Amino acid sequence: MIRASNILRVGFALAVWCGAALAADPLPPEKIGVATAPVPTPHRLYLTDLQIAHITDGVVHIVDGQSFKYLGMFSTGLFGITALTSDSSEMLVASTYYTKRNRGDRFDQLEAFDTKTFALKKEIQIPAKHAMALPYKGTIAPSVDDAWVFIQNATPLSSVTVVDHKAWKVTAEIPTLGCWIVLPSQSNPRRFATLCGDGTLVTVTLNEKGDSATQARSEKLFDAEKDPLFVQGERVGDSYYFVSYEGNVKVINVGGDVAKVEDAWSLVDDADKKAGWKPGGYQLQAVHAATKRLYVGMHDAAKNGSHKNPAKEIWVFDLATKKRIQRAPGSNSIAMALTKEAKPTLYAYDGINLNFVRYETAPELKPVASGDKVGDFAGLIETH
Amino acid sequence: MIRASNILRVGFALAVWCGAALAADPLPPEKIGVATAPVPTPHRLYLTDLQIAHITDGVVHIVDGQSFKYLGMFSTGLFGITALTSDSSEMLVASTYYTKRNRGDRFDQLEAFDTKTFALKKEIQIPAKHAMALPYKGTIAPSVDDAWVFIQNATPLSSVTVVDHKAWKVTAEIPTLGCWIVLPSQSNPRRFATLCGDGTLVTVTLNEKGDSATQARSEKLFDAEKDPLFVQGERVGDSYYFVSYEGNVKVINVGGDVAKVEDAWSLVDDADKKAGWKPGGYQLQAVHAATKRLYVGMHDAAKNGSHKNPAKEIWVFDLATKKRIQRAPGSNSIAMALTKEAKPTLYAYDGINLNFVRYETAPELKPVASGDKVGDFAGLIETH
Amino acid sequence: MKWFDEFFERQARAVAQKTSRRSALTKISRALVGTAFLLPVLPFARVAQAAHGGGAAPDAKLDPMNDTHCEYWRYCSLDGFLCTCCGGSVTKCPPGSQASSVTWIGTCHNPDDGRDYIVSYNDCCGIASCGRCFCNANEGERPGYRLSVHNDVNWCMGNESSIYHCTVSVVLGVSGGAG
Amino acid sequence: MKWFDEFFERQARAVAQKTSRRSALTKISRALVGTAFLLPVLPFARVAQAAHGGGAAPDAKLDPMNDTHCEYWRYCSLDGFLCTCCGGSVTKCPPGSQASSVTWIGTCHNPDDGRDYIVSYNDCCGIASCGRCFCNANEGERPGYRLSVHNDVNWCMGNESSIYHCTVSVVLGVSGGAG
Repeated sequence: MIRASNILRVGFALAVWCGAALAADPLPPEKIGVATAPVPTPHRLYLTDLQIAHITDGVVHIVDGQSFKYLGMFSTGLFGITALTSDSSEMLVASTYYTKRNRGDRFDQLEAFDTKTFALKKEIQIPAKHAMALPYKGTIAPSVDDAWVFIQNATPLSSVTVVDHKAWKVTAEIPTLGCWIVLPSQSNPRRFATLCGDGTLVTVTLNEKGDSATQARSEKLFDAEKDPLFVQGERVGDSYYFVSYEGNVKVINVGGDVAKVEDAWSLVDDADKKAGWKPGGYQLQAVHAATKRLYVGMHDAAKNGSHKNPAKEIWVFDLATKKRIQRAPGSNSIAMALTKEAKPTLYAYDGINLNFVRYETAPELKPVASGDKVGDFAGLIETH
Repeated sequence: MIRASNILRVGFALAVWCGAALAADPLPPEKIGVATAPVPTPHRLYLTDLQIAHITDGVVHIVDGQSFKYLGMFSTGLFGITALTSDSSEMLVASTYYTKRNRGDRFDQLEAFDTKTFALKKEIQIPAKHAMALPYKGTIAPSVDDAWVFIQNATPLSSVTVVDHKAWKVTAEIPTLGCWIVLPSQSNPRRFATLCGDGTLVTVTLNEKGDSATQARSEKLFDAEKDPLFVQGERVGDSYYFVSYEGNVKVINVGGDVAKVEDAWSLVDDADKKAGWKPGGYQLQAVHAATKRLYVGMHDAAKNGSHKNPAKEIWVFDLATKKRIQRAPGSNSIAMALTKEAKPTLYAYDGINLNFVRYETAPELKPVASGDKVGDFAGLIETH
Repeated sequence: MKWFDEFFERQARAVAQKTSRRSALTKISRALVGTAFLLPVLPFARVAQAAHGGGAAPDAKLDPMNDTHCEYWRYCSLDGFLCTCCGGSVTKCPPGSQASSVTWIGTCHNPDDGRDYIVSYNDCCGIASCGRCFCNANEGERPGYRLSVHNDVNWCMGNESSIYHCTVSVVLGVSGGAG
Repeated sequence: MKWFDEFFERQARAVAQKTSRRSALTKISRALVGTAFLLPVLPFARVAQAAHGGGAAPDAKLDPMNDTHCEYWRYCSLDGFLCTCCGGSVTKCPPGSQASSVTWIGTCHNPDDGRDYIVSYNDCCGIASCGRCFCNANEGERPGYRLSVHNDVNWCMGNESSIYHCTVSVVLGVSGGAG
């Protein structure tokens, strides 16, 4: 009886309100709804946040870099690793679930969130081995044509799960013992390379079905002991630009059967070395192919263990001349990414103030604006 | 081959270390282990933390009130509601799960954590209706003899799930429409009362098997409109001490078939009223039966909506004379609890600094020490 | 006005489901003096805010017409994250979330037109906690035995996923027809 | 010495499982100067700490023998929550959690005896993140292709529950037999 009488009462009250509305123009009754995601721009930023203090509750924050307005989020769960598809239409997430939240049976999934609607588009179970890693670029990666998704595994033994993106099924698990990070090739979408602990790269080439692969190990291309490469590679065609702990650039081509070094040079001169300037951060550099620019987060007085320090400065190099052409304030950057534009904007993530800083890149690199705090334990930016 | 050779290498290295150990007394190799939970004392504090910014990751923090040392935690998940058993041997938690963390199929569980070992002792599925409420006392409650566990439900329709604690099975779901909070009786462990929106209390009496119940509604015992009772009731025998928004005490006996008011008086005199002193907080009062003391968190300049404000002062009342006998600093208390001792200690949780404050209660109430920050969105203290 | 009819029916059902009294619709007058809420950055500021709210001097930055601040007039009984800071708006849930099927209700004074309005606080559900712009206001808020005006429960409770994300504030109408 | 034999075998297996090189056991000298880490309260302080660590003046409060502070000597490559703040100890996981079956390794200088020690950083697993005393030190830390000396992965990965809670620091022995 309670229900019926209340409906009458509510109905009466609403009728009264409606009468009032006509008489004196109060605010009209409103309808609740769900917002439509805004049309993406090149300045839309995706920030992957591990949330270490609440490890099962990872997210990707979606922010408009022009207004720094918060647009929404994707839930990524326990050590979710993330990558935009090459066409930016989906955010790919590999994550781990337990049937009882923190316990029970483990299962892993690859999930695709629609960047147009922010809704979960599709999901598929994958081998329960996905690398529970901080969000480094290349822990998960689409092929350049988005036909394949490559997912780093660690049990801690390394392997790579291959997913046919169109058929949306797992086709293979490729053992890559002692190697880490997927580096897709541009010229051959069924090929990727991976960095190995002995200083070699292993190049994996899948067959057409993606269910078997050949592997070829390069010569030793870097010294993993004395001058390790940061795993954050910036791709231009088939070439990946890496920087090393000691401040050397190495350009490695992954287009062929076997990876090879194309070029190598140093970011630091004798004076820089004396002051201890070295690269540091998580996503610590960015490359823009058209304008031939390399941006690297640097800190001075570097010492054993400072290689993840926030940037004191961001150094700008001309890839043609291999010369430093500018030093800009570092904004405590621990992650940075360029917009995919002919005249790019650089976005840095300040690891101390936990906010985005926008830099114009021309005529020279310059911080121009910063947003409010976003994220708690974030380390990877992607631009739409 | 890698594995075998490494085992040899590690073996060799360890042999070398052992040699060194004998020669010059370096630190010996250590063994990893899991700590044993300390023996509980009356000063062990359990703090239920909803973690609203990470709603699936709720916890109970366990802290030693004497040293303020952090002892461990229980995971309580999504809006887990909690209660110590009457013998303090278990922390009971009713929580909600989804098969895919944030989505999928919902199921609810009652879980019992062992306060001796901090391990999950047992779990059972319960109707998927548990009240997703802030951690108010009485959202879940054991009977005084620990034979039964009563769990508040909300769909939002109210009901109470009854669990046979020894048999560890659900025996009934009792509809309690429009009512909220379980108030177990001492004299009859199969009886509880609940506060209803029309100002009555409904008394529920279970049969011996706990699978059916009779209900009796009291007369109107309080004015839910003009002077609502805070739901935090402090039990002495069959009597619950409540305070109201306007600062009145109401003592309600739930021992009989029908609840009745035993006593009622005011916390505030005319001068207090003029200054706007009113009770406020979440777990806003505590009663000590042996010493006949009531402690209430109070704030002045109260206004509509200030009833959850942290305490500016804690007022002490003598239950025999119904007089205020002391005003002590409030420590921004939003929750407080007494140790279960003949000469009790009061612990308050500072809702602004997010730490515990210890008060001696004799010869008078006085804050004597405070701990480090613990918790993010906590609102309920229990003492062992 | 089809949307309005549907809206009316849905709200009436929702209200009927969760209250056994007409209390939800009772006009509760709003004290304007001293309602200067801080804009909290962290969740625990809910209490800091509540504390400072008591008798704090009005602050010029606290604009009752700014819907990303706690002191926005509609938020007088809102306990949660503002959807306006989470990718939604005052009345719209962020993309990818779902509006709650049941709600609690407040009565808030609009300083712009001098009227008191019934506001429905719908939680938005199904994605991880937003964690931004936490507010905790409690005008007219009552304990759980008056569930329809209680804000210390998860109003995503009736949804397919009851994961709480943020809260919107939807005007249902003028309070008690007094506007 | 049965416990030691078991320990030896278990550690040897664990190390063998996760590294393809002897690098884990390579002595990495520890720079003592300027290793003044702050004691962070919030997770994001990992980076603040890292930033301030660079060239900061020594602080009397930063005691390398206090095991609830980031600058405790064993924590030279620890990235996570200190179990000493979570109900455990330097070598023991908090009650109710499980020690990780695989680990990463650091080489840390003990100022008390002047020796460098191999330290195994075991994560403790199976209960929600502790969230207290976050530290991020990276001496000798290497990228994921040297997984056994990499601290940006979840070393609970091999456990029945891989939920990360906190990290302990277990002395395996003197580095390179040089002690």
